[in-house]
Amino acid sequence: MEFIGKIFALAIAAIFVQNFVLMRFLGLCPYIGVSKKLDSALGMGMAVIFVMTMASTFTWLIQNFFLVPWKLEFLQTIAFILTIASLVQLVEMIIQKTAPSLYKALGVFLPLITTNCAVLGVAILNINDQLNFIEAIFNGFFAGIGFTLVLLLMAGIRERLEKAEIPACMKGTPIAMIVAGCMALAFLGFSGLKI
Amino acid sequence: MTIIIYSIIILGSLGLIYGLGLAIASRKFQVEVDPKIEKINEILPGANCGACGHPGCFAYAEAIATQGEEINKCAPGGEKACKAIADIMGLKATTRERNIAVIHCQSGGKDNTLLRYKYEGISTCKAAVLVTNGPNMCDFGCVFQNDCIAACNFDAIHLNENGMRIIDPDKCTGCGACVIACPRNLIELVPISKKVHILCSTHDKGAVAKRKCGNHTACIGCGLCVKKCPVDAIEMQDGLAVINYTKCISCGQCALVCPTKAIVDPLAGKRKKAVILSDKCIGCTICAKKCPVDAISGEPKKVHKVDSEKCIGCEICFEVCPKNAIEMN
Amino acid sequence: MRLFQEFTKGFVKENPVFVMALGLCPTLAVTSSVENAIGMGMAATFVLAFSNSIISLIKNLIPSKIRIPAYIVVIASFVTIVDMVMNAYFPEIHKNLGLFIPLIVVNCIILGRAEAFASKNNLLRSVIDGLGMGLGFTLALIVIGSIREILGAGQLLGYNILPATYKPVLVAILAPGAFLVMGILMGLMNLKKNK
Amino acid sequence: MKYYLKLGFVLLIITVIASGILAFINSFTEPIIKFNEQKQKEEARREVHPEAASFDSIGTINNETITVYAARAENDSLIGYTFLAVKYGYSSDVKTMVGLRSDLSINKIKIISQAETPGLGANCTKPEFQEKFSNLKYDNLLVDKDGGNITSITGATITTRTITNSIKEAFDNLDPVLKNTKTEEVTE
Repeated sequence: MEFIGKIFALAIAAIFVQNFVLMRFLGLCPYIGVSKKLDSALGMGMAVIFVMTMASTFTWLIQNFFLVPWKLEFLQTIAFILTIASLVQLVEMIIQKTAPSLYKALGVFLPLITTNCAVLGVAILNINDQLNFIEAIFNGFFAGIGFTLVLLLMAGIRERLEKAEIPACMKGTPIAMIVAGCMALAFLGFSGLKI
Repeated sequence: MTIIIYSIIILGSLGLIYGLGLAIASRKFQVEVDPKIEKINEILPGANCGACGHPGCFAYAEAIATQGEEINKCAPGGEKACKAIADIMGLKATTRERNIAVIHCQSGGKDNTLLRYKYEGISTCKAAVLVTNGPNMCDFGCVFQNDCIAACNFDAIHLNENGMRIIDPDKCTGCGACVIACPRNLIELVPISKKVHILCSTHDKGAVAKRKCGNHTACIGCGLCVKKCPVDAIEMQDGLAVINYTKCISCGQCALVCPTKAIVDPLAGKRKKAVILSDKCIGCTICAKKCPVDAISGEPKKVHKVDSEKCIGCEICFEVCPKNAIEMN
Repeated sequence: MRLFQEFTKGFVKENPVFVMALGLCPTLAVTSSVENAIGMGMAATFVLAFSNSIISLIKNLIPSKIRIPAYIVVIASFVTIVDMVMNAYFPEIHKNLGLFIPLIVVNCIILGRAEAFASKNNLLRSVIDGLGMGLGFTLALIVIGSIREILGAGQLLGYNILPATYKPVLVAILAPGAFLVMGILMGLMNLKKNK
Repeated sequence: MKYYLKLGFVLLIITVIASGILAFINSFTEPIIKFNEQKQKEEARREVHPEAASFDSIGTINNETITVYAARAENDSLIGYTFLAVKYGYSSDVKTMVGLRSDLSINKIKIISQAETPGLGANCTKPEFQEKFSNLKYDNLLVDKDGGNITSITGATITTRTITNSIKEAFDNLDPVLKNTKTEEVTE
């Protein structure tokens, strides 16, 4: 039972309390870039969840079976990002071959994910917080959901913003930043929450 | 020292595994994408505007390479793209004239629209038209909420000081986004060489139309232009004169006779008259046959002459003359 | 002189942060104080300049299929060097920047400049461009950092410059403040450009 | 086949060169980093026990999470104990270095690392708050809200309670470790 509690605590932390986009400032470039339309945001969200979960799994294995036994922690950054880049390129090829229709909806986002700070961020955080293997996978998964949740909220708001009366100089990214600021204020309310 | 060796072994093996993995994967998961599609896709501007009728450039490229789609349908790409695709596909590039958008309405500005009520709802034409069929008196006129400007992703439509929508011919790529966006279907894609347009779309009866139009330039369906047109390019459709641009030679005669100035001819008065150069003319009589107003006279094999009163400056003879013996001045 | 223009274009005209909206993750996260901002800016400039130069040298040796992993290994090694040096010689700044030094690897500016610029130009041009972009990035960080530090803590570089009666606007230091300050700055930048 | 080797080989070379350089530089910076960490810990301990000359670890408690050090003056007489208490506060782990006198009353405490909300929880690093804990005994380690006499920082009760509890938790099972030092003292 205690295990489920820990996972639930991880979920609340990754999605609300320490949301990856609004509180930890990770994954902002795609967050501002892709959130113009709801369907592209959903596509990006799914791709990010998938890649984050895979990345958390592989990077945890590499850290604890390759780097730690030979005391090569300083290689952590290079090993992780190499894994993530190759993983994304591999996933892109597999999806392009096996599910062309999914690739059409998702394809354009995959190369974008390699430069997404959130993926590498969650990989490193899994190690810094000394999570075990199962927790690392769940943390990656919930971080992805947190990212997607905020991305969808943002896409919804920005679609309505198109019709709103905004001064010319604020159109586009500036107003997106202000909206993100308000959302961050709202998420600040969660920070006292502790399971 | 051992740390350096360990790190080289570990990272080296990681690099090797990923290198081999990607190489094998790229071979095994080789998707036979026709290289032609990729090359064509690179040439297309990538605006995904849909002017070619396909959802996005990649789909159009695929259609060209696999279903033998026409290669000149890319409006934003224009001739440049068309020629490049032709080289790839090995076809002859049939150049097609560039289209630009024309708004068939002269009201819709601040001081040339009669309003039934002051509209303060959602500022889009689609919404305005839903409310008692638009705020302006004329049921066919422009509701001036600028959906066309919002739709244009080439920034070709701007508002002038009176709030009228002006289309910039250089920027307009004829992608047709505004045609779809206008709920009143006022916008039509017209070849750029055709200058004369009927800028009204009302099907109301003459007197009613004139009264409702803020600009008083409504088409009252009198039919004078139909009779006057030398090439019969205008026809009456349910009380509204409509130009058939394939026949139209932009001679501007219709604009002269239109009683309410519904037809606008930007070249009025600026047209030049045709003059036949006696030394070059070989009397082949092609110009005489082609002239819509029979302004050219002369026997075969003899030097021909142009009657400058009759000549309407449509430049057809100038274009067809094989010896370019005709000058416009 | 063309090269000088190449160098200064990164400052205002093509400022990576304000104009191109790249590298937002570190920009918002690290600018809670000017000292951290300078630290991150210098680290990023170092990595940018060196990785651009190396990439422009080896660009034609690498087959296109593994272009991204190869570039990433080069960038990651420079980032690890910076991480180690900073950890050894500037421990407090390293502690403040914390997670965001390894994240320089996935910083959109660096991979973006490497892909877009360094892989197409010779050594000198790409180093100049790297330095220009890096300093432009640092400039932006310092601007945002100073605003947030003055508003949020009434201090600049640790010295309080505002009278003690000034009640610091705490939100400027927190996450929402970063978004709002960034949004307003981008708006002003557009205003200046449109005029 | 050649295509596979070419790709794999190129990546291999790059990673080998990169890792070689990194390992080489690491051999320089590693000792310095270790030294810095050690020095920082040493300083923190010296701060809570200014008069102590040396510290030697005498055991670990709370299933090895906290190591307890005995603070000894020059003549090796026992002055007190120090340990590092860690607990998750409002939004981050709060690490507190605690210095106890030999009669188990708190000599001084010092917050070493925290990332609580700036301006609220973060004020716990201020000396006037840390002095409140000086010469408190185990039983009056209670925050004012829970009936104790430690006045919590304005707007940061959670942080204050975390620090207090982290010290209290260490106290609870300090006895087994102290026992063997006591006996050691007796045997001396």
